[in-house]
Amino acid sequence: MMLDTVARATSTPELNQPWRELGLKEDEYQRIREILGRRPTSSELAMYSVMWSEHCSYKSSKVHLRQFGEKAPKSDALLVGIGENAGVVDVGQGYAVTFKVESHNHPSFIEPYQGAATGVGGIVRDILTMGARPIAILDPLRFGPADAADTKRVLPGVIAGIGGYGNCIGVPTVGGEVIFDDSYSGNPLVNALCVGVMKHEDIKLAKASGAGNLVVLFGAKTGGDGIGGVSVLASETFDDKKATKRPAVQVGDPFTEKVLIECSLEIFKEDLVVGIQDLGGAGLSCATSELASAGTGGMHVELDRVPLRDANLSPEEILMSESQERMCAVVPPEKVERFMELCKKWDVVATVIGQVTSGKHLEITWHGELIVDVPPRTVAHDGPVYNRPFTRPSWQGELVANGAENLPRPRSESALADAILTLISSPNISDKSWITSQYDKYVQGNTIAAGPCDAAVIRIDESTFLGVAVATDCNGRFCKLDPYEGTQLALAESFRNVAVTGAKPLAITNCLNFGSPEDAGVMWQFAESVRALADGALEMGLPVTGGNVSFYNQTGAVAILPTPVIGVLGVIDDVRKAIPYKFSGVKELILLGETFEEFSGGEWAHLQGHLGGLPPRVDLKREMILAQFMHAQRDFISAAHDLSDGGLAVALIEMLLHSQMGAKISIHGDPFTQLFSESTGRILLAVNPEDSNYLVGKATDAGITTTRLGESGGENLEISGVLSMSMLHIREANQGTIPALFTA
Amino acid sequence: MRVGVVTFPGTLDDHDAARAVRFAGGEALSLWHGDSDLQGVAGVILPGGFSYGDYLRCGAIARFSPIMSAIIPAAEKGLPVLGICNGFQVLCESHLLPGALTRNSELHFLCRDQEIEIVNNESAWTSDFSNGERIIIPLKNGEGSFQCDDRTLNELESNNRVIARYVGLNPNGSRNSIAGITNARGNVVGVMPHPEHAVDPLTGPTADGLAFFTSLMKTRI
Amino acid sequence: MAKVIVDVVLKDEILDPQGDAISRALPRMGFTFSPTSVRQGKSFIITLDHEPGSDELSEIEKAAATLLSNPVIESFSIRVEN
Amino acid sequence: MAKVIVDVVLKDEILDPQGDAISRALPRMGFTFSPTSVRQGKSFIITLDHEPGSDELSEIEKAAATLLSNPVIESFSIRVEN
Ligand SMILES: Nc1ncnc2c1ncn2[C@@H]1O[C@H](COP(=O)(O)OP(=O)(O)O)[C@@H](O)[C@H]1O
Ligand SMILES: [Mg+2]
Repeated sequence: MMLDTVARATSTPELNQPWRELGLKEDEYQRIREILGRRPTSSELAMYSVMWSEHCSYKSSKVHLRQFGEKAPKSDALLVGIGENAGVVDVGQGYAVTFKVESHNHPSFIEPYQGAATGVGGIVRDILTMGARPIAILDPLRFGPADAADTKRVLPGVIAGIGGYGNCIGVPTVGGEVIFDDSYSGNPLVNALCVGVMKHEDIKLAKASGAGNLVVLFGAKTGGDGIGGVSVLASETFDDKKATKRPAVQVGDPFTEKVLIECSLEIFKEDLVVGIQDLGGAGLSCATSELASAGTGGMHVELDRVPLRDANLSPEEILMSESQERMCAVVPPEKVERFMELCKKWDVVATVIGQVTSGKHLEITWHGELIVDVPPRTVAHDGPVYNRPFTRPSWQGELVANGAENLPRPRSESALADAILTLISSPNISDKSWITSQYDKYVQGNTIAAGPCDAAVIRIDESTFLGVAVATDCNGRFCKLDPYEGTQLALAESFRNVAVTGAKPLAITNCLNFGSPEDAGVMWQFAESVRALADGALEMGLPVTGGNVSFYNQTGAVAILPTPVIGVLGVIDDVRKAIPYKFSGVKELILLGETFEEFSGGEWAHLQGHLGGLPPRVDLKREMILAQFMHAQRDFISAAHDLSDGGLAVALIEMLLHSQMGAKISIHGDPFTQLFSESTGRILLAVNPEDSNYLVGKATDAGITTTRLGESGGENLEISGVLSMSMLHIREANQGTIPALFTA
Repeated sequence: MRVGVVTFPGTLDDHDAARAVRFAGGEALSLWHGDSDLQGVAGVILPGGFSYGDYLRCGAIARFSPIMSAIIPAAEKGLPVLGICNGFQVLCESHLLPGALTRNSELHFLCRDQEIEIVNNESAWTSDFSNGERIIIPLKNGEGSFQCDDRTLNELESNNRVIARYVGLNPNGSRNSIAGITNARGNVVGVMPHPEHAVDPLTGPTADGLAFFTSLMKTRI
Repeated sequence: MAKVIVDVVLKDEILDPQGDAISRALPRMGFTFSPTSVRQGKSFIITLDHEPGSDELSEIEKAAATLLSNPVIESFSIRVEN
Repeated sequence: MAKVIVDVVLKDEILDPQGDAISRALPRMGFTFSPTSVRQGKSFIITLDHEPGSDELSEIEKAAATLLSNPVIESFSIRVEN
């Protein structure tokens, strides 16, 4: 096939191009022609089409995401904000921490193991790119019903893939979520969050500046991974059905990533790069155009220098390839020799593929012929922006009118006990250690707390005991009932999970998983969700440091529950003071916060097959008061656990199971409400009996409602006048479910 | 006492092993897979991880590295060597220890706090335990099932070369619940669970693993 | 008695990091034969106490296509040994 | 061009949990053929751009015996395909 050079594009302006097959709209194609003043070459068309895709350009979400900047609270902690690969916050003592979540939903549905594995690989490289050592992974996951045949295919593969990659690169997987719901049947969610740590002076940015600096590609060789549709460009004519079939499935090589991490960190330590970018979605197209666009604009790349795994790749395919475990660095010429030495030490393939120029264009040649000549900003940053229509769906009113508060409630001792057993053995609530035990939580030797617990706690300095706490959360049912409240509830819960460790919450990240933006109802959910998060972040004084948007999560016309996963990161000055999740010995159990009749969207209602009504009311100010209290009183709290899915019944049982304890408590008012309500802003504490008066006094001073529940001890859960159940029985019910469903 | 900690590409627990040596009062010296100079260390630790990606078989490619060609003859002459997890696999592949580590019987990676019983406190790496002592340290691997033929198993058992066994449910299908073994001389030890992750209760389940490293400090070479 | 062997290999276009690692290890270990590629596959050795009939073989083929291989990234072939 | 295939199998006396898991899964998935055993092996497909000479084959055999298989638990065989 004839090479489509810039010269050829100029001389054959009317050549028919497969822009539609590549997902471009007619007006988008026309805009490209206007920008270039000619038709694009096939390589340029490939670059624009993929960089202007929803995934890379955020064309439907941009207008909403702007609120994170516009409403941003003043934060001294924010060192690098939205726009870079991941945001960076100051955690003190000269340390900076970066964290971000990303989705790999669709690939994980097609090939669960590799989809999840490469999802982890991708987010870890984003963190590494900032100059940081990756120190923890969290994996918020959503699957179809636990007993569905396809869940048996998807879940074990996803878990093995996350473990297979994370364990092998030596980053502990320490938290996340596993939630089952019908709406995810044909569209599981595989989100991955990574946390990294660095010194302030080691922060790296993705920009190519300084004419004469060299562009170096390093890591794995480039193969035909993930270029699917673009291969039409490599065929004789784009309607030639013989187009080479390229694998849409990317395969991860965690060993190469591990070596890339160590090699990159040594390169950073010697200050050998002026800019760096990982190769993720859209591969070299994205890396070169973003680096150039964020710099001074000029870059020259000799594409034929790219080391290939498959010698038959066309230039268009090389530009598009999503082969994993690759990075692109901008290196001053005098430092390139040392750069290459370090790559050699780690046996990492590294190749100079071009240089920064003083011009304004990104020029790419293939064996000396010019095939790309574009202003890089137009590719990377000035993509289309859509103001998509959004309207509250017509069914929303009916949905919220039908609250779970009206369902018949269990009243008798046996009915309440049954409800408890059903709840704690249900797939969403039941023990997940079959899953978490497939993850290495000990590697790096800094794990203070890892799932199952509210937030993972990781030490970042061995001598000062500085550390961070991280959690992710989202109840998609709450978000369906009210995307605004639901999103703030997710923020509140994630925040509270960090707060119960005694950490000071510092920053927010998010992964917004929604259906099709072309559906006005879904777009409304999205718009409400972003508005809620921006408002909530402002109210709490926490910056949103980055995130990810995943649209088109639906099966046919049916969208998933709106699932804005919110991650919160906090700092702990001394991890030895982190409040644990389990305790030993006899403790007094105290509930902080108020309980209302709030069941809609909750776990109990879900088990009745009910979804309707309004979610619990959220009060972010109260959450902040609770957090301040937890931090201030951490020396007097033996253990703490936040109340969420399944209310007090579940929180209490989880805490007792982990502490291998029973308890004798009493509750006042309607037992069902006390046990199953999912009112937010509540925390269960275990405290030494001699400290309880003091603590209750302090809480009252802070305006926090307290309820003294009773004491731990014994082998039963006794709720006086209500029920008594054996903890052994409870444990069996809680632990049996997941292994029974998923053991091969 | 200077103890070498080997780093292969893909090694993960080298920092933890070095930390454990320091906690035990020793000095940790990093040894690079591509070097063949042992720099006069008094003992060597092969830490856990996925050396060379563990592609092919765990430990198979690491065995042929320059550092192993220095370690193998030194170990045969009595240098104390401790292989943890992947290090144990490398020792088996190098034939310094018999048997092999294969896929866990449950077929997936397993990370948990594991109780083991020290059944031989005469090796260079277990002398600071008492016989029959039960400890809890992390177990984390996908291929930790100790396998060998009956003759080898007999030899190990009758010569008191099993140093530790899993207590309770066998976590991975290892023959005779073997968690660790030693060579005939007692200087080379392989153990599947991770003592280096149990030297500080802040970050591990216990500090029970420390005695592996203090044992070496007391060993007369 | 017969053995039905199902050989499963990664499709050519799928990255095989294990095979690549072996390719790289060979020269380091002093082997001089130089393959254009090394790929790692799996095999399943199914032992039967009789010669398999054509019904059985087609069942095995179905098992190979569903349980034993992952059609998204792998292909398989079947051979019978006596 | 030729392919030299090294087939590696676990020795009979060594436990093969993967093979056992497949044996157990087959009837659950509705397959009716009943093997006396299923064992999982590995294969290495070495592609050469020429017919291998006898020197090369003996080198490959050496690689199979040292690197590609572990004699403690595995045995191997070699076949050549054109
Ligand atoms: N939902 C969101 N909230 C905040 N920032 C977002 C969100 N989605 C994307 N971003 C930001 O937009 C930028 C581009 O994102 P993305 O293209 O996913 O980055 P990358 O290619 O490095 O993964 C990043 O800085 C990212 O943090
Ligand atoms: Mg990035």
